[in-house]
Amino acid sequence: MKVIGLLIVILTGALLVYATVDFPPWGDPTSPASTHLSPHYIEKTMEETSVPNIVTAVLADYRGFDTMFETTVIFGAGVACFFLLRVLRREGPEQRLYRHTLTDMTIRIKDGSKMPADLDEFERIDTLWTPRDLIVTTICRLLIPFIQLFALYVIAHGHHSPGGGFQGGVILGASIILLAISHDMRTALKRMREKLNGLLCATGVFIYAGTGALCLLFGLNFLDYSALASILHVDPVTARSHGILIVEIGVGVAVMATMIWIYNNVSSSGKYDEGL
Amino acid sequence: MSEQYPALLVIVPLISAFLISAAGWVNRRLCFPIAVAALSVTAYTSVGLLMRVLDEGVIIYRLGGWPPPWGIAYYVDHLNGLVLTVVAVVALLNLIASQKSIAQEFPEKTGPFYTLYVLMVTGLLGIVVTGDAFNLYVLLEIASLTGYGLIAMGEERAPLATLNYVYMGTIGACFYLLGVGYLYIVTGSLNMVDIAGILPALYQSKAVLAAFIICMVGLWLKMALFPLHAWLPNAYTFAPSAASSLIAPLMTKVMVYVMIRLILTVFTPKFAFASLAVKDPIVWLAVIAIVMGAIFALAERNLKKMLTYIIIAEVGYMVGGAWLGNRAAMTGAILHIVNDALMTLCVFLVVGNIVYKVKGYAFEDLKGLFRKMPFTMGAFVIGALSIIGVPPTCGFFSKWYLISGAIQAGHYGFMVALLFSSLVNVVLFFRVFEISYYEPFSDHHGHEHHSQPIAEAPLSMLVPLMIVAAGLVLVGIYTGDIVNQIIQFAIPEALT
Amino acid sequence: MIWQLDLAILTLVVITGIGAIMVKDLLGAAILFGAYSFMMCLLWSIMGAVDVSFTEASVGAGVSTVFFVAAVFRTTRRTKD
Amino acid sequence: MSELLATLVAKYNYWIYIALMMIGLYAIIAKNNLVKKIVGMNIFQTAIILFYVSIGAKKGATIPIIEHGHGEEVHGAASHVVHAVDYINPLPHVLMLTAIVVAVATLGVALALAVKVHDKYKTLEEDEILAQLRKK
Repeated sequence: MKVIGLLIVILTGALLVYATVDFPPWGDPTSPASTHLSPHYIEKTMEETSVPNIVTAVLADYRGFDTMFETTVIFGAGVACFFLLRVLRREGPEQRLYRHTLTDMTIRIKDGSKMPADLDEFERIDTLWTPRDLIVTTICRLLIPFIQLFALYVIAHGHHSPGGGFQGGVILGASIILLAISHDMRTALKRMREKLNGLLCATGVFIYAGTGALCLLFGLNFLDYSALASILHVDPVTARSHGILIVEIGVGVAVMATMIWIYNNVSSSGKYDEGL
Repeated sequence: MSEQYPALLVIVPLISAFLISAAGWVNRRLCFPIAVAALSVTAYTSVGLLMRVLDEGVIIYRLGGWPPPWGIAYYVDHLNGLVLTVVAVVALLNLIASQKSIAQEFPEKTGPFYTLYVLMVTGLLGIVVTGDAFNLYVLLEIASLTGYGLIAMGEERAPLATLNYVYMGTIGACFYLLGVGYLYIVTGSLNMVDIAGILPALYQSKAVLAAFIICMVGLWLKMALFPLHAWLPNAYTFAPSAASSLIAPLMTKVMVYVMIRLILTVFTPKFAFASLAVKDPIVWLAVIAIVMGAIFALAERNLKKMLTYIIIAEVGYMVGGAWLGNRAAMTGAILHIVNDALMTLCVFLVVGNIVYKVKGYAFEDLKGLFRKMPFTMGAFVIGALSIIGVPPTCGFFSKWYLISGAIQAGHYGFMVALLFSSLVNVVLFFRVFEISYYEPFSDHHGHEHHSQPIAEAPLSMLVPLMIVAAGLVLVGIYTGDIVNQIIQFAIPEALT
Repeated sequence: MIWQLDLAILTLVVITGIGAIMVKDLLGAAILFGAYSFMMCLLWSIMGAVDVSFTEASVGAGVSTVFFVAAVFRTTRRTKD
Repeated sequence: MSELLATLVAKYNYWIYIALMMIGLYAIIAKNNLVKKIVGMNIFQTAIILFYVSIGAKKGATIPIIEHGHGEEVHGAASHVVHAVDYINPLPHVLMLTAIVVAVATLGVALALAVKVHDKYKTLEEDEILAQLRKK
């Protein structure tokens, strides 16, 4: 296998090197890529969409259709991970372990027995001894709100600075993942239930596709945000800018939910226990 | 509303996928009706689009209202109008047929299954309808990712087979993306028509040549042309039956469509057939694919796996036909996309019915099935005759066009390979007929868990199967119309 | 653009890339892959692709690495090559 | 000789991308461990992203965010005329944002599959799994 692999790699590499000779030099302002399509985007973006960040404008408006499917890819991956890994039915007798938070004692409950009455003092664990890291949990608890605030800023400020729905959504998702890593996954699941997560995931992409479909209902083409001008009471160009913001929010919600969903399923192999 | 059809075609299944996903959390019984409704609308839309194309010619739809080279545009012409209809109809029929087997195989996960199913159909339709090279990549990834999910929920060995598919599929898709990048760096455009307009001045460029080769290799990986086929048999065999009867008829065929689209629209026949000296080697590669597919199929003692090797041989037919470089062979290749999708659907639905009732698909499981499941096996006979290429069924006509194209091109190797593989198919299918007709039904191979005797499959599985079987004959009878009214206009005048 | 910095990062990208597939420990491979992604992200921000490098910093170096670590914890660190 | 050197220097980003891509491709084909293959797959995808970003680069241009875009400035009557040569080509960046997302989605599914394979065979080495399958 190694020899075949090496052979294929050398052949492909040779083809690529051979073709690279004909490329325009790196960073050449007169190359076809820089002169054919992109000048239109750079020069017209402000007029046509009033969004200073050209990447955001092209991403969510000129090529908004690509981005919708990009979000759908993420959604599909989330559903696929859930479909593949989630264990909905447990087999065999189950024993549960609880830890008394004050004394660190672990109690074991056989299958069919009742849980301890006052759950506040007990937390559920999966192995007989799970280390507790007070410093890590406290610091993460302090950090998470700031991470989320930053994520919201990134989503909202995508028009003027680098960022947008996708990056912001990933950061939002990462904050919940951080909670799941630093505490355990049950704590994170209390904040973000599985059902809510699955619904948010579908809702986010639905916001995107729904905005596009709304434009259809107003008689313009799919994703032509200028149709939203009549309900937003602004002129068509500003409507495009607002439309971009709406779909960015949709992307953010979908991406956040999916990142958490994939992490939950992979890190617990679908059992939704304490995770890492 | 009909001017919005190209958008609706993709949007309706897409939005319904989110609704199904939400319904999966709220009320699981809603999933199936939503999916059927969405795919019915899609099928209706695609037929409507095909009719409009027949009347008015090419339809261009601007997404977001931006003019084509800057925004993304959908182009519907005769070629993809036909393929769209096939994809939508096959997906709808298979969905109705496999409701029972889905409920049997994943009682708790029907929601995600239907979500992935509808998303995959969205991806396939989008691949066919789009006119933007990069948009095609994104949709290709949707179709493949959902496909991985669907396949991996099959039998015990399915996850490993799927993981291999993931590696190969990702290399394939990335190669396609790289090829698009090479085209972008020399033309500066991503729109297929726009690229085709700029390319003639660059036919001598090494980058264009490399782009062409890389794109083709990527697509061959995705469609499992012979030396790159290793992922296909296991992945399709171990997939759940509802998934394999969606993916086996459509995925490889849509990839062949993309290849033909690249040859005809982006690179144009002039570059692909005249400027490059790769025509003959590729046809020989297809010849090897056909022969090897047939030989591997002969070695199998397992119905589903045997069929997967037949798919590999059929891919060889279409690649060879597309690369013979004349009108008759190209007609044969395009017609074969339609026919092969229907034939593969027919035989895989039969396998689905057998798995539903017998819980197995090895040759021993087939004993005496003609008496137990007469309608299913009757449909299997029609599907088999069509794959062999017996006249009233459609398989004969596409083979006829392919062979006459091979004679016209003077490529007798391809002709011999076609005849050889038809002969092998005769042997393969008559062996199956013999086992399932003459050998008595035996219940001693460890299927004690089903107590009731094996009977015909339920009506909801039989009716779609019968429609497909009838469709095979009907498409065969109306082949002349399909060729004269649709395919003839799909091939540019330049190709003679 | 400072070409010395550029060259150093390019070298580091290749080294971490090779390291990620050579190291005989999957957790190490995951962390090296994170380093690789981060170097890549620096490279892109040098080239002016701020949005892409932002995304790569959050996705490639952030979430992807977490996914890898999660999967390695759920499976095994052992690897023969 | 100096001509060759000039080509090498003028396109050094492209050479690096080819090297990285070959590393990834080799890992996918030749490595034995399933997770190592996934790492290779990601390196492969990142290399393609590097290639696209290199296409977009433009000497003497700045990042694709229009200056003076803030404030009450009315569109259409922009006091500031924007010249294409001043800004880097944004299109490849847009495409690559999409490609990164696709890469992470593929990664998620691939890792889920790897976890599933490990649950079944208790190993991630391809040859050991094949040996187990042959024994059955």
